[in-house]
Amino acid sequence: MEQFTLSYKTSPRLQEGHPPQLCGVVASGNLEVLVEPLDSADLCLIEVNTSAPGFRLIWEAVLSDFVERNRVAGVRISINDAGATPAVVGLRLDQALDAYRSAV
Amino acid sequence: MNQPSENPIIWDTQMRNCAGRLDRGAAFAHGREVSTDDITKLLEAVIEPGDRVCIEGNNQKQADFLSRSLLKTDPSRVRDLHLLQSVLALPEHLDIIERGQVSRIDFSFSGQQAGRLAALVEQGRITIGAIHTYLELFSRYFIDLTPKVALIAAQAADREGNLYTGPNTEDTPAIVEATAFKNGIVIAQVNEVVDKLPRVDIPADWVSYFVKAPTPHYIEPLFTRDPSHITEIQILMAMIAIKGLYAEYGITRLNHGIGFDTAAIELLLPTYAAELGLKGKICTHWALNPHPTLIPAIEAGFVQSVHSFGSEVGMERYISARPDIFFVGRDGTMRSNRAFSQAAGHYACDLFIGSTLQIDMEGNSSTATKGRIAGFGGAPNMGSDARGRRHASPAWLRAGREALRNGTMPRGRKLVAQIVETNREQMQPAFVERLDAWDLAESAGMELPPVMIYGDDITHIITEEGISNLLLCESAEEREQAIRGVAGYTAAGMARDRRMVENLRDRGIVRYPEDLGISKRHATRDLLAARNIKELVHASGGLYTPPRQFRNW
Amino acid sequence: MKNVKPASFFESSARVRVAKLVDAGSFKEFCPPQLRRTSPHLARLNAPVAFDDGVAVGSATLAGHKILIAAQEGKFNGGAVGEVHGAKLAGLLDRGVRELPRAVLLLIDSGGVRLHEANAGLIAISEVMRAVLRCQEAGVPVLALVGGACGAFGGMGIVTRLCNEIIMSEEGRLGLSGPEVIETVQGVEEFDSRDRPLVWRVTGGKVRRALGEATYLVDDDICSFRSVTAELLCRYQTKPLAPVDIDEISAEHARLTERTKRFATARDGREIFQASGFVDLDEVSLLPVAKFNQQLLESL
Amino acid sequence: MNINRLLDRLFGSGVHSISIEENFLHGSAVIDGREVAVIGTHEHAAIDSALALAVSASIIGVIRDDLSRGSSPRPIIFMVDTQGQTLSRHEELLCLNGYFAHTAKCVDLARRHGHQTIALIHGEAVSGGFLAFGLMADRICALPEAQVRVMDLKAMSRITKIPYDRLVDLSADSPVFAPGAENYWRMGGVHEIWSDDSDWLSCLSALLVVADVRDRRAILGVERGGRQNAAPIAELVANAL
Repeated sequence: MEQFTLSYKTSPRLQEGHPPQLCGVVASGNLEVLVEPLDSADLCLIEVNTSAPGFRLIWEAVLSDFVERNRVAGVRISINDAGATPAVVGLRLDQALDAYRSAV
Repeated sequence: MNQPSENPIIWDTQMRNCAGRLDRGAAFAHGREVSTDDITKLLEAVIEPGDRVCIEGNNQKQADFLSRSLLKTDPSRVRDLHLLQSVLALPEHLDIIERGQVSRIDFSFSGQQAGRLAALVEQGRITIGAIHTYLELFSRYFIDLTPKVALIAAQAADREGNLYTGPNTEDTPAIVEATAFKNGIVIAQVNEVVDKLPRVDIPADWVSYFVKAPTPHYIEPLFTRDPSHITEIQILMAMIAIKGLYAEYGITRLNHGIGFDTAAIELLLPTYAAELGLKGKICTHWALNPHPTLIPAIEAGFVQSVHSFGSEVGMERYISARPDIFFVGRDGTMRSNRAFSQAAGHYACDLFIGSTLQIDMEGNSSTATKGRIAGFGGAPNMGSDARGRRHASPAWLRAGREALRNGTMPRGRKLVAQIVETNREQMQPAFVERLDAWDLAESAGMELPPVMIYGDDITHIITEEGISNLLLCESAEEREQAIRGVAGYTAAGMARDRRMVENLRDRGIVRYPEDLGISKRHATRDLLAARNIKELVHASGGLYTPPRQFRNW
Repeated sequence: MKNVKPASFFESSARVRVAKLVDAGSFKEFCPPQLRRTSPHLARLNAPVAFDDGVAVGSATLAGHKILIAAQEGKFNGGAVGEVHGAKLAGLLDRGVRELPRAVLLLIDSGGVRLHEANAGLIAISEVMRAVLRCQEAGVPVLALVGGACGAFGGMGIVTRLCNEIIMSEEGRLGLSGPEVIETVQGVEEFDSRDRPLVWRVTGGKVRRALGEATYLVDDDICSFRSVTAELLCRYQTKPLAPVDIDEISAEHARLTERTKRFATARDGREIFQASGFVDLDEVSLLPVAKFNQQLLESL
Repeated sequence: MNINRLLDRLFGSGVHSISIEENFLHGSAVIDGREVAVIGTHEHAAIDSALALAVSASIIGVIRDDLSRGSSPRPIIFMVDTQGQTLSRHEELLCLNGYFAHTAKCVDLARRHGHQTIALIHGEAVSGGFLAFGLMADRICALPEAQVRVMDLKAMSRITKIPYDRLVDLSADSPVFAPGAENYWRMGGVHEIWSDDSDWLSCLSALLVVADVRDRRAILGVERGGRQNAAPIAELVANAL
């Protein structure tokens, strides 16, 4: 397993009051994404725990594109990954954030 | 004066040679019928050293009993053979080479035996004449690679030796026509000998011998894809293909390669495409094997006609019950024909879409990897512009307009699309700076790297990232960036010039799902018209009978 | 989007199963993912962990009835039971004894004990077994819903059979030892685990219904599971569960003894189907669920 | 230890009447002047539907006898020695798990009728066979030769693809996966381990003094340090607001 945390300074802060959301399943080639509120209003914090070590650069590219694409701050995203491809990671992140935004 | 020549030219040596073989063979046959036990002796009697031999091995149907029988022949008598195979599918095909009875081979596709073949080539135990496309090899049967002996497979023979090939007619007509009319020997293995055939596919006059095989010939269910394995990413790509390509060009006549990517498209027709109002506007006429995943689209009224290269195990009853769609004989079974369907796919279809293992930055694509000589099959013919085509269609004309650069003469253009995930399992990139085909060419001593589809034949690349229209690119540099622009997080993709890709995006050359109005969130398996094999069976009204390995009930 | 099939129980994740089974928005989770009670044992073995350790537990209403519900995630480690996973199940059942809901629903999708923490898993399953029985003693019925890819095997196969009702889809499987295990130990002649039609004829929903092990056979969509469950909850409302007494146990004993005698040599579900009055044995596997249920009813 | 010698040592030579039929045993013994029922298996029995039915029938018999005699419910001693369930297609087809569940319900019925239940592991105690009745008892004790496990480390290594040596290393300070009664004791899954020198008869009579039908194994696991998570998590779920 390889673990790392990335922190992105971004805006705007997502409205508060959303309950945490979990998307996806930890299974071979798949991952789960947990989205929760974060106190720091200008940060998007992403914690990655992956079973496939050695792909940190690709993770950074996928995650910074995700932050760029969605522009949300005040969220903490936690990932348990079992060797998903970047395509699956991107899809799951978008799904999780969608679910988080629409949950009240 | 006209003196008679001392050595008058003899014009019928081949015919005499053939008659000699038939005389020798007569000892082991009753008329055309050979008993199972005598087949090896017959082969030894009629095959001569150096013969060009075609063992019918198609994508699906295999003359497996005759292959095994050839392996029992005396290597001192049956030797130096030159094999002409469309497909090297069976281990026996390679065993014959290993026994030292074959010195040369010309073929189209090797599939499962690709690794073994590469090893034999490296050991210098076999020379490859060339790797062909199907049409190319069939064509050479009539020019300079005519088989002397053809070992073929049919469903049934009558007592005279007329043959019924059943739905898996495949390559048989092309092989037999070339062999029988150039003084060759045609030997058929049949599953049964009957008094009256349902229909005659090959007249007895073209057949030298037939033998009842102890077990029915093997047929591989090569085109069956279990929808339960289709991923959300493949569904997303299928949505992009339908909206960004099929709907855009109004593609009605097409061919799909084999794979889960194209199976996903087939299964999205009755749901996603119908929702977009595309029924009757796309995917009406096909050159395609009877893919089980096409059943829901057929049942939904999307499909008007399907001509097939071969059949597919388990689809027989369904095909017979849908004669408006498939090419079905008066006996009620389908007649496939690989040569005709390949020609149809080349000249009468506006789109080919298929998958590949690697694409380079010029758009060349290949399934070759080091240590495996897999061949091409039909993809290069399907996946290339038919420059001899003259009839117009809206999709063809539009692609032609988009391709027009220099000069003023309007032309049409076939659409050729590759649909791939940017990374395969184990993070193997589909986009590479250099194809493995170069290494393979070097290690196997090939004259050219084995490229499946050349970059200049490709018009579109679809990945989960989006779709690139290469026709619209103005320069080689733009083309390269259009490819990198959909190459995702592969090294090749991350090396893209972001500004240039954004520019291509503004011009509609690179389009991402959001540009097409596709929400990734909707890419779920619930969009599939059938999510597993059982739902396909139900969709067929119980007519589809999947092979055992695809059933879980 | 139109033209979309009803949500398949088999295909859905544990959380989606729960969300679509219960009244919309009524699910309230206990020990939710954000508490991050992941398995320390998987982590020590350098294996991926899940925030819910592969099971979601909580309360909800279903057709207005208050229920407790647990759903195992078959895709995470085969739904296998480890220490945390098992404790969540046991805790939920303990809660049942205290809160007395209309029923506890167990959406079982599990191969049994998780090998990475096998001892903890085995003890946990026996704790779950005892907790199921305590719930029932308190008058709270426990219902098993089985329709996932992992089925209900190993200890979870036993837990399933302790439940008051077993609602299965044809895709579901119920047994003790998985076919792969039997094949590995006893050889492929004993049980060819790759002969999938055979695997389903031995452990699948239809044969389990024909044997009377599953009390209901439903289509593989969450709606069908929901409507049967709702019906059962109404029934328990009118006629509350009485604790099992010795006569009931003896009747079950007689039934099982009779089965052992009747099928003394049977090795294939076809024999069960034949004994259940089905004539075209090749057709049974393709019979739609409603038709299968009707034919079964007629032959009884 | 030979089964007869074992029974003699447990219940006193000549004072018990326990019959042995192949790998099934049942009968009665007297402890401190009080009659107890003895039911169980030996010779590492693989438990099939017939054996599960035999155990169940004996339990039902004990409950019925005491009910009809109007006597106070006898304690039931389960003798556990099982290599696990029988692995066979026939047994699976019949739904062997259903038979095991039935046996477990019988043990539970006995408990509800006031019978104390005690399991003595005198051989192997492996997965499914152990779950059916051994693990259902109020008190679970391991005798010196007891081998308690789900799977050995070699097989586990093969299936989980974790190197065997690593598993051996890790099992030194974690009881959760490696075989052994000691590991089960630390996790609360085994209440007591009896040594060869202890007086087993007095161990037994001590157990019979206080009946406790609560399942406190998770709490024991915390107290003994081998299973720290189960009790707090079960508690969290059971009582969360």
